[in-house]
Amino acid sequence: MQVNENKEFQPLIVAFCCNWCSYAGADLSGTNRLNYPSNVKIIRVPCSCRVNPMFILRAFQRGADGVILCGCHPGDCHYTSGNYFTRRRMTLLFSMLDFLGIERDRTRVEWVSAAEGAKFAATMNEFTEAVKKLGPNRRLEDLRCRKQ
Amino acid sequence: MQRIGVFVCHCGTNIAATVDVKSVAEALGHEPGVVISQDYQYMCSESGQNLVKNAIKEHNLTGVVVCSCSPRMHENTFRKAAAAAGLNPYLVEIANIREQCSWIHKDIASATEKAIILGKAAVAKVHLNAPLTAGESPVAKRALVIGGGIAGIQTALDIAEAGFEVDIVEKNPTIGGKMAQIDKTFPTLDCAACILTPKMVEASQNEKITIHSFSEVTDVKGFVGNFTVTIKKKARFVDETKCTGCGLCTEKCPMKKVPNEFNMGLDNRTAIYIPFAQAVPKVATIDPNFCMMMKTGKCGVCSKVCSVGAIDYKQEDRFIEQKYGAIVVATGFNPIKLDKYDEFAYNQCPDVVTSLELERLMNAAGPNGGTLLRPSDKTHPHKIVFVQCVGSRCDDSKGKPYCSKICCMYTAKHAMLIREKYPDTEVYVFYIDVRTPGKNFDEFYRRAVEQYNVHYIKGMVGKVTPRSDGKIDVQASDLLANEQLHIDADMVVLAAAIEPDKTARPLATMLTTQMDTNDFFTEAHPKLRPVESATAGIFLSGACQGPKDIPETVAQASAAAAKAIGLLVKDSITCNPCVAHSDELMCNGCSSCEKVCPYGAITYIDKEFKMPDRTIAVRRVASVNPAVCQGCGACTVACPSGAMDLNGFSNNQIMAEVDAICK
Amino acid sequence: MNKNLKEQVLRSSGVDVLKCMRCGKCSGTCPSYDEMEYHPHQFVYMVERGDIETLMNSKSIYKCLTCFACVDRCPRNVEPAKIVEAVRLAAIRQQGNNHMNPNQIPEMLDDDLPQQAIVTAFRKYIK
Amino acid sequence: MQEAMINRAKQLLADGAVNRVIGWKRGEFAYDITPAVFETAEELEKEFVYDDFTAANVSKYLVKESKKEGKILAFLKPCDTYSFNQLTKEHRVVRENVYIVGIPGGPKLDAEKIKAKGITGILGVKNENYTLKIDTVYGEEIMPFYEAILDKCATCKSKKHVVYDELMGEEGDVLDSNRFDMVEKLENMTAQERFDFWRDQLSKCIRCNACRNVCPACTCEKCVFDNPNSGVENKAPADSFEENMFHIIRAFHVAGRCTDCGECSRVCPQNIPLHLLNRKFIKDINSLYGEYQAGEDTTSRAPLNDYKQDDCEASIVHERGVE
Repeated sequence: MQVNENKEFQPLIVAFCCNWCSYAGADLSGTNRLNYPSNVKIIRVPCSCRVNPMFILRAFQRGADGVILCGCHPGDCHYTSGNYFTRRRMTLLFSMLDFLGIERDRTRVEWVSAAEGAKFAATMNEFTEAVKKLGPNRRLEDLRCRKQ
Repeated sequence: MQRIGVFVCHCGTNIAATVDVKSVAEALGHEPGVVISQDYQYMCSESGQNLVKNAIKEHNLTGVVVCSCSPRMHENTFRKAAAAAGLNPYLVEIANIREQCSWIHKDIASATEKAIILGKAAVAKVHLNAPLTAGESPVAKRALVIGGGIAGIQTALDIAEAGFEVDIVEKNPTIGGKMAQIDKTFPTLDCAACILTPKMVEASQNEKITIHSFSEVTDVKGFVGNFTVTIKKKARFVDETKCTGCGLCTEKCPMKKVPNEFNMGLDNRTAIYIPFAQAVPKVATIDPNFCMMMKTGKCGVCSKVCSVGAIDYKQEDRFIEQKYGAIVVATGFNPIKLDKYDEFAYNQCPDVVTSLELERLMNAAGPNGGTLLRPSDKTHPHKIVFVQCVGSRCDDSKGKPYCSKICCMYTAKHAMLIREKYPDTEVYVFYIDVRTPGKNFDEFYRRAVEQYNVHYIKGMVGKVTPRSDGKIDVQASDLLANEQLHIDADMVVLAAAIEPDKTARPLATMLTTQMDTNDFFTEAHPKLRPVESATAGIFLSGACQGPKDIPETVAQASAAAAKAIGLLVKDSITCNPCVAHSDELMCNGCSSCEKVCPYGAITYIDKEFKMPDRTIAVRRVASVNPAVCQGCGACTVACPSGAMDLNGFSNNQIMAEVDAICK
Repeated sequence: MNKNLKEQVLRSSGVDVLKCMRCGKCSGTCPSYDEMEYHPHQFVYMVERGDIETLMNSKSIYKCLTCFACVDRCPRNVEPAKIVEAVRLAAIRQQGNNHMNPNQIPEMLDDDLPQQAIVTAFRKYIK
Repeated sequence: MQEAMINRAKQLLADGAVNRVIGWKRGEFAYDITPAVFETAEELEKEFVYDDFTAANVSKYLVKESKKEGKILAFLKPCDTYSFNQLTKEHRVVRENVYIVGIPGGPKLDAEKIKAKGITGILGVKNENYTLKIDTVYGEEIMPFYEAILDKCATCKSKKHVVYDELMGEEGDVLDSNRFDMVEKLENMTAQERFDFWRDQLSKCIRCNACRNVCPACTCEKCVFDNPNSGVENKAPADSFEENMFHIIRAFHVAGRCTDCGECSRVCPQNIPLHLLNRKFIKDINSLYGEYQAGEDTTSRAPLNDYKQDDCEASIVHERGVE
């Protein structure tokens, strides 16, 4: 990442958060001043089921080191069933990425409710640590997109 | 050519203390298409909004990015401001640099850098925003109230008063809820039945109100203004339309050993029963678990004595479907089970009771006809110990982490009533804190101490041991005297914590509303929208949202009713324009999108297309009903060709954000 | 107030004294209450205040039976018994000498003394 | 077989039951058999071919053909019927406009495997007791029949026709195939080994789009990768797009819809085992969400358009197999 180029490796994390639960959970962790690394960048989507596998691959291609998808807990989806579809899609996609030899810790799905600000921060800290251990994403990166 | 304005908010020091707002504005000013980039103290203030409005007019902006607090906070504010200045409100994007940046990071350099990146992502997205116009959808002029306690009754009465049809769904045979079980109410000590039962009757007689007692909501479909709800009318084996509530059947029923839930199991009822004298509807119900006729096929006494022929042993559950514009949840609370608190001997000793049981023991319609007697030997207790906070404010697995709010007051009430009626009785109250915020509440508690000589002891009971002589040894600490006490009590009353009703969780799932970790419904905003859920058209009334006493419950019930009425008076509501739409030229008509749509918003039509070779081809293509679509986006991913896309969160927009963040 | 001592007690006990809501249930439940100069809830509060030396010099630290009733019943999961144990440990460590010496044992033995009491005594008095 | 098929086709044309026939004809070489539409008995007599090289799945052609005027006769092998059913389910073909004659399937031959033996100038083949007699411009050559069959036929999943109007020859059964063996073998490698394997394979991709164009599940009116408005348009193999996006998304788009007909690998000029990606999805779906065979029927819900409340969490990927 760009901030501490000379210091230790800081992974770039893209977090897709559903508007109703996880984005609100992220807001709550802000309201409660719970820290997590600034390399985590959140993209708001209406529901986790809006996240197309293409977005995830695109993020990796452009240099993200980890992608995490957050949605309402199963059964609590604002749209009733969106996260159930997400769960199947992401299970299969992550399994495929694993099959292609991509480090499995670079991807994750986590259910974070609007009340779980603490969980959101903890999840982001944990995930960042896990990705940090893996080092920079090289396997899915498009080298031409690399920053100079 | 895009002309984008960027507005960076300081939010006082909330943002400006950790994010260098000037450099954010400076950096975003260099982004492609950005023609003006400014920072300001409070962008959401009137002068801040004017700044945005003026810039839109002055620079003829085609898009606006506000770097400020969460879009959940002020997206609407800025959209309205843009609309007022003549810019389509959906050309506004918010970069969340407060909740997701300044509040979580301490280092100014990295927080500023992140704020710039978030701003860039918003700019990249706004480049691709399209002006959207909201459609309208009609509102069904009928409300559903789930739960028939005082909250539900009050809400229903208020909505009916405004002239709208209301249905109350109550799972028990009668409405009335917990308040019907309560003896007196604090801080005025008037009798609960005297103020509740007239309201119950009013509800039953109001022609706008339909009461579905002994019923449950089993399915909810649709969305604000257009809910379709399935209600299960459980078989009560008595024809509601015929039963006159004369009660002869309940007198004659030979099965008289059924624990009476209305009296907290402190006495018995018959297998066919009317919960209490003022029940509404006053209709008998057969409990099939105990009815001899239902279990063995031999008896039928009730059927024989019923002069109107209302008994129907073959009755089955019925399902009715109804359309509603608004739904009010009023599912209420229950005291927690005390099985896990061995130290209070609740399961070992009948003279250790919960406060709600004490209400019944003291109630004129209760098991002892209003005389306070020990359940074990029916003698008059001379020393009564009250224990506060049993299961409330607990950080362990046994109890609840929150304060149950009502216990301090009702314990003072109980103590006072006992001292009033039986001046020879000594009353001890063990408290951790006495919490009496409320009009005339502290005065009430002080009266218990000063006028009625109730012994309030700061400390907690550690152990309750029933003794062989019938007394109960209460071991407790007196923190102010710094000593350990042993009281030989005749009765111990536990102020059990309250929890949301168990039906609330599955209901929340059906309604797609959020709950907190304690299963209380979450309000849309803790301060500004306390009676609305985050799901449009679903309102919250009473203790389902959090512990509440009666005055508060009634106030909130009326507030929820006002919100529901505000919705029902509209003939139509503005829809969310961020809905899916399908590009017919690319649509395969494969039905994948239809399969994942939770609202049935997608249908297929056969459409003629002019082909390049001038022939006409008919193809099956998807068509989205924008009034029904809620904009989740499930279809967009199910669609392999990318024909299905979502307004406001299009593939290109999200991809642009990804690119901006990863650059 | 001795900050290092407080740190040490908090660390070795693993207890978060700030969770205490001062209900006194620990003292209400304590079977050794009358033997003690300072009671379980006071232990928690005094550790929070950093007043640890007073506790260390009190006989109360040896009166706790380690029955864990307070731990079991504390509504806030504060675990007062662990605090008492930690203070006791601090006292012993600081004094640097053991309260009991193996040589003393033979003369202490009598038929009525359960062996487990000696084991417990060693655990308590020797560190 | 070929003779019987031509006769039946002529009969149906003469009856007016159909006005066209989709079958195959010979291309440049003997092993180069491609789908073709015939409208007259003469055309059938002259060009219709059905031999051991006839492997192409014609069901995808019916997407367009079934929308034309009149009824078309289609000869479908067992594996093709699965594809056809799947297309019916997705409303891509008009079932009423197709008269399906089920014909026995493979195993079919892979010309590449014959060439790999150094046999060139192939003019024709004959299977005599599982010895392949190959007639070449240089004379006759011999090789064991089973060494020349297509990979997809070696792991055949079913000899049963799941849809037909009439059947020629004997009906077969769903087979117990070992089609997931290779997927399993890969799963048991380390992540690095898997990565190396797939980089080695996928980097060969020249983006000829043959896999996409032959795939009966890839029937989009316009592919996202061809659409300049999709944001992921990419038409030439200029970077690692194929490895990192194209093949992953293509496999994902057909997940739960792919019938495992194996055409993608058959037509790949670079011999990339693309069917393994699809099979990985099929294997995962079978093990995580219950056995599912796309195309087996026309009513069941595709696994990705369905869910159960107690489905496994995505973290299951982290918990199983080899890191």
